[in-house]
Amino acid sequence: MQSLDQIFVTGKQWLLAFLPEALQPVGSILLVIAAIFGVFATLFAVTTILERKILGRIQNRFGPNRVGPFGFFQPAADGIKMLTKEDIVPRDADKIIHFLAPLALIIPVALALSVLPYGRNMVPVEFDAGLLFFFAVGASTELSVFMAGWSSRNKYSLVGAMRGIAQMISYEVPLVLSTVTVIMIVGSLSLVKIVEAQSGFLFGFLPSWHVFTPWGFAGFFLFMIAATAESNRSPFDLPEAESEIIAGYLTEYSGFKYALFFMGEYWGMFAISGLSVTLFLGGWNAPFPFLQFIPSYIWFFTKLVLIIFTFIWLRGTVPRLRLDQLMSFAWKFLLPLALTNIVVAAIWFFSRALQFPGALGLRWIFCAAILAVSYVWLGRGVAQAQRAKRVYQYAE
Amino acid sequence: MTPLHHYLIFSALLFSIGLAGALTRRNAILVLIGVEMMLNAANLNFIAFWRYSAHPEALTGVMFVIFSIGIAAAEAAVGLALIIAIYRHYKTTSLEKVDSLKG
Amino acid sequence: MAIETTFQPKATLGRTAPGNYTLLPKTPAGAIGGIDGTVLEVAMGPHHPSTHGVFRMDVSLDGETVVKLKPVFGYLHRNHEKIAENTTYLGSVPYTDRLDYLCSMTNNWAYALSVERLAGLQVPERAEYIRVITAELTRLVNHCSLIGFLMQDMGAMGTPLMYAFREREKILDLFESLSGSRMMCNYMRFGGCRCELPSGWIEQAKKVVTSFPEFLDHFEALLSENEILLARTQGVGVLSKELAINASITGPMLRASGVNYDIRKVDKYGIYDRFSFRVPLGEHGDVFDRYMMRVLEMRESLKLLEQALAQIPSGPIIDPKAKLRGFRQKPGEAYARIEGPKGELGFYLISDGSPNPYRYRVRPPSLINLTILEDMCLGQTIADAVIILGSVDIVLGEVDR
Amino acid sequence: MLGTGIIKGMVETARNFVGSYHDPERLTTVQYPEERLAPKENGRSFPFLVFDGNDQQAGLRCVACQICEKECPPQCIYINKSKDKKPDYVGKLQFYPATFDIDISVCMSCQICVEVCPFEAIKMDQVFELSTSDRFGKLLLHKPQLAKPNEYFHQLHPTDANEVDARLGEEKRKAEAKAAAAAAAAAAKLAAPKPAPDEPTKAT
Amino acid sequence: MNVAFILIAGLTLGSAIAAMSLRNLVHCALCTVITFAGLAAMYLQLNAQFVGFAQILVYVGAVAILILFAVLLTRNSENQPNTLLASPSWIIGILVAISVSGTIIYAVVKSTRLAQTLPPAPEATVQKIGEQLMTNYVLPLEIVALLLTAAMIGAVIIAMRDKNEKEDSGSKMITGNARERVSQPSTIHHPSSSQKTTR
Repeated sequence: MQSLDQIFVTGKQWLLAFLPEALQPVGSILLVIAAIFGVFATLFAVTTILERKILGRIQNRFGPNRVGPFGFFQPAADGIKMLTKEDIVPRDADKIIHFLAPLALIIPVALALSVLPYGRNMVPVEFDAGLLFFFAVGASTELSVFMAGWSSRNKYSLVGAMRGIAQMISYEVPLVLSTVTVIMIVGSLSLVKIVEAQSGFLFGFLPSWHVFTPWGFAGFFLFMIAATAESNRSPFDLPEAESEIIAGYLTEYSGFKYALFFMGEYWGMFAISGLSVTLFLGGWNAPFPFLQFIPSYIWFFTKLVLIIFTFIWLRGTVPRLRLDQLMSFAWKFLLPLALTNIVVAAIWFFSRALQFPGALGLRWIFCAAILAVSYVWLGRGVAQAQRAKRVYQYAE
Repeated sequence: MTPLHHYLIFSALLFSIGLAGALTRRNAILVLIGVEMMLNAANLNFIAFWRYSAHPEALTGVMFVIFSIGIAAAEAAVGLALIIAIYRHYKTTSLEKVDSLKG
Repeated sequence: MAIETTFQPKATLGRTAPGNYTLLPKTPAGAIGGIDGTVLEVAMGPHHPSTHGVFRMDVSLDGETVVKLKPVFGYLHRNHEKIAENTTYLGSVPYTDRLDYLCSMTNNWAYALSVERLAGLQVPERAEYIRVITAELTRLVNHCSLIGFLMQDMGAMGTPLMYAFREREKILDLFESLSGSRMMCNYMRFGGCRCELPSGWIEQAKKVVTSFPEFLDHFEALLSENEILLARTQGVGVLSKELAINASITGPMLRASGVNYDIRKVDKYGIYDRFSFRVPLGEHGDVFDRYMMRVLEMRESLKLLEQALAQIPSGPIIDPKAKLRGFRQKPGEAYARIEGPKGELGFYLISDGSPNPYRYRVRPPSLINLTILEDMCLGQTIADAVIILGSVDIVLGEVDR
Repeated sequence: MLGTGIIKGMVETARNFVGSYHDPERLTTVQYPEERLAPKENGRSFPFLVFDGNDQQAGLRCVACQICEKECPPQCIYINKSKDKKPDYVGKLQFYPATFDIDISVCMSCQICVEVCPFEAIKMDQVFELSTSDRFGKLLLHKPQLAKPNEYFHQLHPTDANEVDARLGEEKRKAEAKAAAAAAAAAAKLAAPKPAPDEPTKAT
Repeated sequence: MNVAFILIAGLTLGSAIAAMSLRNLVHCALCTVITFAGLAAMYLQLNAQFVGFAQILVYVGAVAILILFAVLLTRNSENQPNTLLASPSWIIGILVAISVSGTIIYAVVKSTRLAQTLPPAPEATVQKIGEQLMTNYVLPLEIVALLLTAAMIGAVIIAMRDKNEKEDSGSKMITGNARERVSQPSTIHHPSSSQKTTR
């Protein structure tokens, strides 16, 4: 079992042994890059087809089922179509920036993917401040949105880019603040250490993941909402709202550049989902002790796919928010709740000293109560417009 | 290994580019960019001196740069807000045209 | 509203492209306004995903706020009225299908009613019942798909639309087995209906009608309490009672503003006075009320359908005096209106004794409800303008004719 | 509480997601080229001409009265009347269409030609897979393409066809009886010295 | 001399020159981003991980976006008329810059007191930085926090649009339209015995 768990690590070392000593670091980096691109390009392809199938089933349709068995070669067909499409650049566009924008998205996102621990001893680049690195490169994806929107010289693109930047900047605040709790409890910015802190089992069978603590659950909830907004997924897909602004900043993109953008957005979603798995869902840890024989990376990707499924499910259900509602939701609801959560995490952290029997339950109830009360109270503030249930009259 | 004075020369060049820009360009935003660039050049000096110092565990250079980055962010925010306010009033961001104290 | 008749090409740089067209000057960097407090002028349409066909909204935006909105229609103009004036009375019936292509049955009925008024034909009782049944089924079809489209405009990824269409298909199946066509029914004739109900049709219709409330419950569970939908629709696109009356808005839109005006109750055309049904009234006149009006009206229509399907008598389905071939009328005029799913649908006919009407005029609810669009959209955001347009419930075939 | 409505909605979509795997009521899609819906008896696509017997030229019911050409709202029917006459199903001499074309790229499937036809000669087909690369030639159907046997009509619209056949059979029977009576009268006339005038034929 | 250093330095200086000399302001701002990112790479080279990431987070993620917003918000400043290179201000500016850089470089090259050896990589972990921030530098930290808050509020107040100005333009636009259509409402009277139902 140990060998299966470490098969990729040993495999990499075995491959590197063929190289001369001097080239081994370079070879290692290249291998990692190839692995990340290979794995996530495949996951991207699988996710596109799964998304369409799941959305289809939610809408009582079959979804694509014509190319290959159950339509599973549809991504290949789409890829070929994208590659062979004409690459149209508007005449008035700023051609260089128009060309660079998809790259400016895909590079930071690939960088962000490279710091996540995918399994035991399986982290491509281990940084002491991995979380900070993740947010630093994540913040620079906004530039690509701006570049795409501005360089297209299209009004819809510009409006979409402005929406996108405003949304991403606003939601970065609750995103970062909700992770502060994890940093406080674990005491490290290193993603590997954060995962290790979640290994082990409470009472011998309950996973000690962060999501099973009050602050962790609230943090996960906040993080996922902010992550939905950061990755431009419904109901926060305003920058690409097709019923309002065609395709937002992607309006003037076609062919391969569009495919790159598309892939970049999905990779961003994977990256941020992977981060939430790492921070709150125990990373590559198995949920139960008797399931530990399954290799760690399988657990990571299972959790990742579950989160992606939730994204798709949500997308199939809800309509889109409006820009001002989106903003007030971020600033009036998520931000105060995230700050409350930090206080709760501090209470949790310092009440560790309590050691009498039942202390855990008491801490749990106290912290959960604070969060629940503030959730209800803040939620009422956000949704005060529709408090009054409407009553309709009938005329005979 | 890169010797220390290479970093210093590099930062001097960056500083002078920022200075030249701040002195020659008329647009307020570009002047601000030039100032930011000079600030960054100075930050690089701090880091380089910290790295090559005999007692790097004191973290003085790093601390200074962290505060400097924080203050630069504040400076940029206020500076750009001022530029926007001036633009609303004068309908220009050219520093040469913004020359009267009285609105 | 001044109509721009002459198109003046912008000054060109004198360059010509390889083809035979002249290039407009390049957009200078930053020529697109809209961010620095200047007004951004966007032409939404005629090919825009959410204009329900070929319709254009010339919108001026201050940031995201609409400060000016000019609806431009006519892209789908097909000369319907002029064609009808050159076609026989019978030949116009299939053209009325194509006015509001979601509700061909009600269009047929309104036209048939005006010809009957012109010719003084008596509709047999069974035909009246069939008309009520098909018209109310049409109302279900229309309201169902309208809510679906509205949610689509709101960005709900087509899920409500697909559910609505799943139910709509059942009703369209009924229409197909009755009239031979799913959407272009061409079923009603002046003096009655074209053909007898196929065997088992009533039972099938009863099955659809009894299963519909369950669908509506699930549909409402999906939508009516959704916080995002409430936030998006409540207080958006408010149309005051006075403005609605003065702009002669009709249909669910008028009732959403709280005016009790339903032609089924006012005119009691056909046999609507025999059924007990209620007219839901809104209060705020916003998009949410318009959405709820449709849901509540569907429930009332279902009650009506139950009664009609239970009471339908046997008998002839067309007035024996009605003549299809070579139908001519003595000179005269007639106007008949019905409560279509979208509002008051009327046909005005003048006969000069020839086989063709001398004058033929449609009073399309879509067009008249659309005229108030700007007043509802001003001060709202662009995203609201889209759903306000969606809540008006237009079909461009009827707007442009 | 904030979020309950969304959770309710998500439960609803989850029900549909699961239901679409086992509930045929939910997954109503018909996968067209492999699966087909049974055609409805009243279904209509484009008109065709009915002929009796085996010879589509001789058995064609159409007598080129051109009523459908006049009544057709989009005016997609083009008829040229023949110079000569041929006997119809009751044996009466009638004109026949020398050419009968329908431009189905213009036709809007409204069925008005069927309603106005006094001879039950034009009926609605149910074929719909008519796509072609030739926009003008292939979509202009001529008489040989339009003429379909009465059995085909029976296949498509059995109720209507039986009714029509009964009526036509009745007419034919009457006409034959009349002809027999006339023949008997003629025979009687031949036998008797006084000649009887021929009764003029009336079109129904 | 390190290849990576030359590459990063060249890219950074090149983009800095471009940022200061290009005509389109958006291009300038985007080149500034490259400069900032290059500096972050320099910090990483110097084992200052935290500072490097903070540089990207603050400069690329925030300041650059702010600059871009400012460029777009001040629209007609986007395109500058081409100023001649020979104009006096250009010459003076470049002369000053050259003399400043010349002086510094001369001093650097001539200096003998500069460390010539690279000491072993220091441990600048986040934990240590945090400890320092909470102990030795706690007062500066508080002051920076205060400064940032003040700057944020100040920036918002400065950039807020004049209320009167906005209301004027807004009302003008709206009254220009068909609001006046609401005149005397004609009344429709129908029997409306109403009945309440909870929905």
